[in-house]
Amino acid sequence: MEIMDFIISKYNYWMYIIIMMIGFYAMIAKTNLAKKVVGMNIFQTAIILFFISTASKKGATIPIIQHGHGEAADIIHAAQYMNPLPHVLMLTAIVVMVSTFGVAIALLIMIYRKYNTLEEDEILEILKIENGR
Amino acid sequence: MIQHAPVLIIIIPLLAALMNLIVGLWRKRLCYLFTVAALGTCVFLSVAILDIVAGHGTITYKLGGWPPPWGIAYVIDHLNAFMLVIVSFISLVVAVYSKVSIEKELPEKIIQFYTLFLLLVTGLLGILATGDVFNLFVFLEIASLAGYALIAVGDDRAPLASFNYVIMGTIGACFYLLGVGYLYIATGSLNMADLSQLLPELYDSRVVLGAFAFLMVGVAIKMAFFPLHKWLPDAYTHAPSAVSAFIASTMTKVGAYVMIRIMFTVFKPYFSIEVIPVTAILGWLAVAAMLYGCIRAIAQTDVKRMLSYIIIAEVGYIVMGVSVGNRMGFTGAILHILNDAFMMACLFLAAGAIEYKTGTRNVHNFSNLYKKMPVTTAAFTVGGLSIVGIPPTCGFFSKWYLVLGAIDSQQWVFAGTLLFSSLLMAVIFFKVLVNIYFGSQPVSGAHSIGGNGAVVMDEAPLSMLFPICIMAVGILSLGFFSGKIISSVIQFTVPGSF
Amino acid sequence: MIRDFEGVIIKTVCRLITPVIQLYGLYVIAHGHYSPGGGFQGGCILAASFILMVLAYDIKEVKKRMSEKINTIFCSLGVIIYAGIGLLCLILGANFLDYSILHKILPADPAHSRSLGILGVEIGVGFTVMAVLVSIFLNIASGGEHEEGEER
Amino acid sequence: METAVIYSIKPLLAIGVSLIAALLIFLTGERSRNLRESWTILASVIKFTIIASMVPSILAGNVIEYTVISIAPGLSLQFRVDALGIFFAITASFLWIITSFYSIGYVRSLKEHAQTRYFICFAIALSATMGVAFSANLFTTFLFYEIITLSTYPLVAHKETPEAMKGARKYITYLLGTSIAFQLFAIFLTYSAAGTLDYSYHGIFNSVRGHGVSDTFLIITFILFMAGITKAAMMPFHSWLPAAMVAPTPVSALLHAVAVVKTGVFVVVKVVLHIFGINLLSQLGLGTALAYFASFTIIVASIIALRQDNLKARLAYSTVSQLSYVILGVALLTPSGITGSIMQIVLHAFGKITLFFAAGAIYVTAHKTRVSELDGIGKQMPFTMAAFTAGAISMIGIPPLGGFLSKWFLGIGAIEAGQIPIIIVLATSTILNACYFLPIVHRAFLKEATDSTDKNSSLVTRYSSIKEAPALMVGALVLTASGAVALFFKPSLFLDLARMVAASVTGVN
Repeated sequence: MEIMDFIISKYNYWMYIIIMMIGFYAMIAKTNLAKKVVGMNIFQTAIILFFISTASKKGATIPIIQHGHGEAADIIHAAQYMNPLPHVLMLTAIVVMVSTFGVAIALLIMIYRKYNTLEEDEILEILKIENGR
Repeated sequence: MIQHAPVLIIIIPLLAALMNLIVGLWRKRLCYLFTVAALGTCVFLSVAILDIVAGHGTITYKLGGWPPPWGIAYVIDHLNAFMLVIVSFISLVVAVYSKVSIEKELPEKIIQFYTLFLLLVTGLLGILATGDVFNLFVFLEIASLAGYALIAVGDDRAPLASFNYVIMGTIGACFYLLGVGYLYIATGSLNMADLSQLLPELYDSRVVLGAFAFLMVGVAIKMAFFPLHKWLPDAYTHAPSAVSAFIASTMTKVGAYVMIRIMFTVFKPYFSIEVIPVTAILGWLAVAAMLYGCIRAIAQTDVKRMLSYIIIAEVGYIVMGVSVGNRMGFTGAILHILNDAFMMACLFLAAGAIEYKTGTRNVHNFSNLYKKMPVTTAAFTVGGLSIVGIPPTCGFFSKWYLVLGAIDSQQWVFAGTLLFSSLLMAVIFFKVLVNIYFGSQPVSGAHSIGGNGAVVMDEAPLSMLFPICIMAVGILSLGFFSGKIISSVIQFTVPGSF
Repeated sequence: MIRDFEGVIIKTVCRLITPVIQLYGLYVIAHGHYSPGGGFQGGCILAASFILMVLAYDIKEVKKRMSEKINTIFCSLGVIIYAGIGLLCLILGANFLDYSILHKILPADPAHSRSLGILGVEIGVGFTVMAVLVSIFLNIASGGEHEEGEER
Repeated sequence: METAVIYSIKPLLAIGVSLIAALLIFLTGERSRNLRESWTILASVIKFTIIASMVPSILAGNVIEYTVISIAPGLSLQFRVDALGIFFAITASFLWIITSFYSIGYVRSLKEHAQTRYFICFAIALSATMGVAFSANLFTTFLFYEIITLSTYPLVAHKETPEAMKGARKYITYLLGTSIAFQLFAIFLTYSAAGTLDYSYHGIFNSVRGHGVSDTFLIITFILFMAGITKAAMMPFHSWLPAAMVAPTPVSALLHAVAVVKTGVFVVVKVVLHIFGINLLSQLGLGTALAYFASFTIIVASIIALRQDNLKARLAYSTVSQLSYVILGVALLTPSGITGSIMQIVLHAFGKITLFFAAGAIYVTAHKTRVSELDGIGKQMPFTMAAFTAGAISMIGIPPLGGFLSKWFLGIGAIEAGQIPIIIVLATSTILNACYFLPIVHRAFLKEATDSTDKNSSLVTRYSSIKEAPALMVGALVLTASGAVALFFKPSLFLDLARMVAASVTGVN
C-alpha cells in the first residue's frame, strides 16, 4: 500500500521521467534527424516540467508583494508564495532551448540542401559512396 | 576599476560580439581589429586577475551586490585564474591567426564568424569565472551554441558532424541541468561554496548521489571523455581550421575544469574518492581513453582527424592525473591542461596553415613539405615532440608528474599505459614527420642544391606564421618554466586533503 | 515555403490585430518588473506579431517593415542596453548590475531606482528576444535567403 | 682525495659552441661551402680547447659544476664534470676534429646531397654527446640522450634510399622506443624511490635500500635501465647497429667510435657506478649477472662477425662485441676492472674510428664494400691499409697497440673479482677478433702478391700503382692510427683519469 502512495505522492517525478525517456528514446533511436530534434525538445520540456513542479505549493500565489513596502511588508509568510527561483531558472533554460532548437533546425536545412534527405541511414549511404571515390 | 575585472572579462567579449554586428554593417574590415582588441583586453584582465589572486587569494564578486547564496557570485581562485589566462591567451592568438584563413574559408561570413567566436570566448570565460552551478550551465550552453554554429560552417561534412554534436551536447547539458535540479531540491542552493557547506551531511541521500552521477555524465559528454567521445572527431575535423584550433585546445580543457570543480569543490574530495569510488572508475576509463585515442589515431591519414583522436587520449591523461588522487597526479593534470592547450593549438594551427597553402590534410601528401614551409613544419615538429614527451618540450614535464602520481598511488597499470601511449604517440608522429622531412618523392633539384630548400620555399602569410611561432616557442619555454608555474600557481590549486 | 495567398479575411484580421498584439507585448515588457511578465515574454509576443504577418502576407512584405539591418541593430541594441546599464552601475562605483546606485542619476530613492534599472534591462531583453526570434524564424522559413514570396 | 667543487660556465660553453656552429652552418647553407666547413672545424677546435682547459683542475681532484636552470624538484638541467665525464668528453671532442676533416673529404669526393643538414646534425649530435658526458643527473642525461637519437636519425637516413629509410626506421624504433618504454620508466622508479636523480659516487640507492625499497624493486629497476639504454647495443638489443650501416661511413664512425654507442656504454657505466653503486650491486649479485650477460654478447657478436662479408657489417658486430668489454669491466666491480673498461672507451674509439675511416677510404677510392673484394688492395692504398692493420691489431689487443692495455686491466680485474671464466672469455674473444680481422689484412697485402711479403717493400715497388683516397681522409686515418699507437706508450693522462674514477667509486686510492 505504501508503495502506491509513494508513487502517487511523487507523481510529478514519475511524469517527468516518463516524458524525458520518450524524448531520450527519440534522440537515440530514431534515424530521422527531424525526429531527433523533436525528441530533443521533448527531453528539454520534461526537465522544465520537473523544475517547475518542484516549485509549486498548494494554495500559494505569485511571489510578488502587492502594494509593497511599509506596513504591508511585515505580513510575509513564505508559505503563501511559490518559489520563484525555479521559474526564473527555467525562463533561462527555455531561452537556451529555443536557441538550440533554432540551431538544430538551421543545421537540418543545411543537411537537407546537401543530401536531399533527413534519413540518417540514407545519408550514411551517400557518405560511403563519397568515401569510395 | 580593476576590482571589477572578474565581470569585465566576461562583459567585454559579450559587448564586442554584439558590437561586431553593428560595426560589420558599416565596415567589414573593422571586425577583425575589434575582436583582437577585445581579446587583448581579456588577456590583460586575466593576467591582472591572476596577479590579484596570487597576491591576495580568492576573489569573490557579487553580481548586483546581492550576497550569495541569493545572488550570483563570481568566485575566482588560483585554478580558474590560471584557466582564464590560458583560454584568453589562446583565444587572442587564434583570433590573430584567423584573419587570413577565414577570409579564404568563409569570405562572406566574416562578421558572423567573429561574433560567434567572441560569444564562444564569452561562454568559456564565463564557465571559468562563475561560482554558481546554474550560471555555469548557462555559459556552458552559450559556448556550446556558438561552437555548434562555428563548426557547422566548416567543409561540406560539417553540418552533419555539427548536428551530432548538437544532439550529444544537448544530452550532456540536460543531464547537467538535471543534476543541478537535484542539488537544488536537496539543498535549496545553487552557489558552489554554499553547496560544499550544505552537502556533506546529505552525502548518503540518494538524491545527492543521483545529482552527482548526472553532473559527471553531463560533463563527461561535454569534455568528450572516453565512452562518450563519439561526436568529437567528426566535429573537430570538419570545422574551419581556426575554429578547430581554438575549440580543440580549450573546450575539452574547460570541460575537465568543470569536472574538477564538481568533484573537489562542490563535493568534498573525500566524497569523490571514498564515499563513491568515482575516481577509481574514472581512472580505468582514462586508461581506456589513452589506448583508444592513440590506437585510432595511428590509423588516420587526415591530420586533423588524427589530432582529434589524440585529444581523446589527452583528455584521458588529464582525468587519470585527477583520478589517482594525490598531489603529484593532480599537479600533473593541471599542468597538462596548460601544456595540452598549447600543444593542440600549435598543431592545429600548423595543420591549418599547411591546408591553407597546400590544400590537403592528408599526411601522405606532406612529403618534403619542410622544403616548402620550413617554419610551419618546424613548429609542427615541436608540437609533435612535445606530445610524445621528449624533453625539454613541456609535454615531458606534465607526463613526469602524471607518472609519478600514478606510481605514488601504486597504480602501475596507469603509469605503464601512459608510457605505452606515449610510445604510440611516437609512432604516430614519426609517420608524419618522416613524410615531412624525408618524403618518398624528393622535390626535383633537391639533390643538386642540397637540404634547406630555400629555392622552393613558400610559407604561409605572416599573420598565420606569427601565432604558430608563438605557440611553438611557448611549448619550449613552458617546459623550462613549468617548475616556476607549479610553485607559483598550481600548487595552490591542489585540494587541501591531498 | 511561405507563399502569399488570396485570403482577404485573414489579411484584414491580421492587419487589424497586429498592432493590438504589439501593444500587449509592450505592456508585458513594461510591467515585467513588478508583475508577471517581462522582457522574454513581451519579446516573444512582439516577435509573434511579426511572425503572424509573415504567415498572412509573405517575408518580402515583412522585410519592408523590418529589414535585416534593423533586425540586427535591434538585436545588438538590446544587449547593449542591458550591459550598458550594468556598466553604468559599475562606473557609478557599485557592482555590476547593482541598480540601487542609479539613484545618483535618477530622481528616485535606491529602491525605486533599482526597479527602474530592472525596467531598463527588461526593455533591452525584450528588444533582443524579439529581434532574435524574428530572425530565427525568417532565416529558417526562407532557408537563409530571405527572398521568399516575390516569385509569382 | 678531497674534491673541491668549482663553479664554472665552461661545460655549458663546451656544449653550446657546436650548437652555435650548427646555427651558423644553417645560415651559411650552400652559398659558400668553405665558410660552412670552416665553421665546423672552428667549432670542433674551440670545443676541444675548452674541454682541454678543464683537464688540469680535474686532474687536481676537483669537480666543475654548472646549473643552467632548475626546472622543478628533481628536474634540473645541471652539469658536473668529473674524471669520467672529462675522459669521455676529451676523447669525443678530439675525435670530432679528425672526423670533421675526414667527412669533409668524404662528402665532397662523393658529392653527397643535403650536406648542410649533414653537418648541422653532426654538430648537434656532438654537443649532445658533451651534454651526456657532463650531465650531473639522470634527467640531463636523458634529455641529451634523446637529442642524440633524434639528431643522428637524419644522418643514418642520409641517403634517403628505401633501404636507408628502413635501416633508419629500425634505428629510431629501437633507440626511441626502448628509451621511452624502459629507461624513462626506470628513471621514474628511481625518482619515486630515492627522491633524487643526482649522480653520487656511492650510488643513490645505497642510502634508501631497505627503507621501503625492496631488493626486487631495485633488481627490476636495474633490468629496466639495462634494457632501456639500447645505445650500448647489448644483445638482444643490438640489431639496430648493423641496420644503421646504411649511413655514410663518417656517420658510422661517429656512431660507433664517438657518439652513439659510446654514449650508451657511458650511460651504463654512470648507472652502474653512480646510481646503484658497486657495493649495492655486489650485494645484490647483479654485477656478476651483468658480467656474464656482457660476456655472452662478446662471444656471440664475435662469432656473428666472422660470417659477415660486408666490411662495415663486420666492423659493426666487432663494435657490439668490443663495447661489451666496457660493460664487462664495470660489472666486475673491481678497481682494475673499472680502469680497464674506461680505458677501453678511448682505446676502442681510436682503433674503431681508424677502421671505419679506412673502410670509407676504400669505398671512396675503389668503391669496394665487401671483404672478398679486397684482394691486394694494400698495394693500391698502402697508407690506408697500414692504418687499418694498426687499428685491427689494436682491436685484437696485441702490443704495441693501445688495445692491449684495456684487455690487460680487464684481466687483472677479473682476477681481482675471482672470475676465472671471464678470463677465458677474454682469451676466446681475442682469438675470435684475430679470426675476423687478420684475414682482411691478409687479403689486402698477401693475396696475389708474390714478390713482396712486407708492406714497406710493396710501397716501394708498387709506388706507381698507388691510388689513395683524398689527402684529408688519409691524413685523418693515419692520425687516428698513430694515436692508437701513441696511447700504448703514453697512456698516462687517460690512465690517471681512469684510476681517479675507479678510486672515487671504490674508495680505494
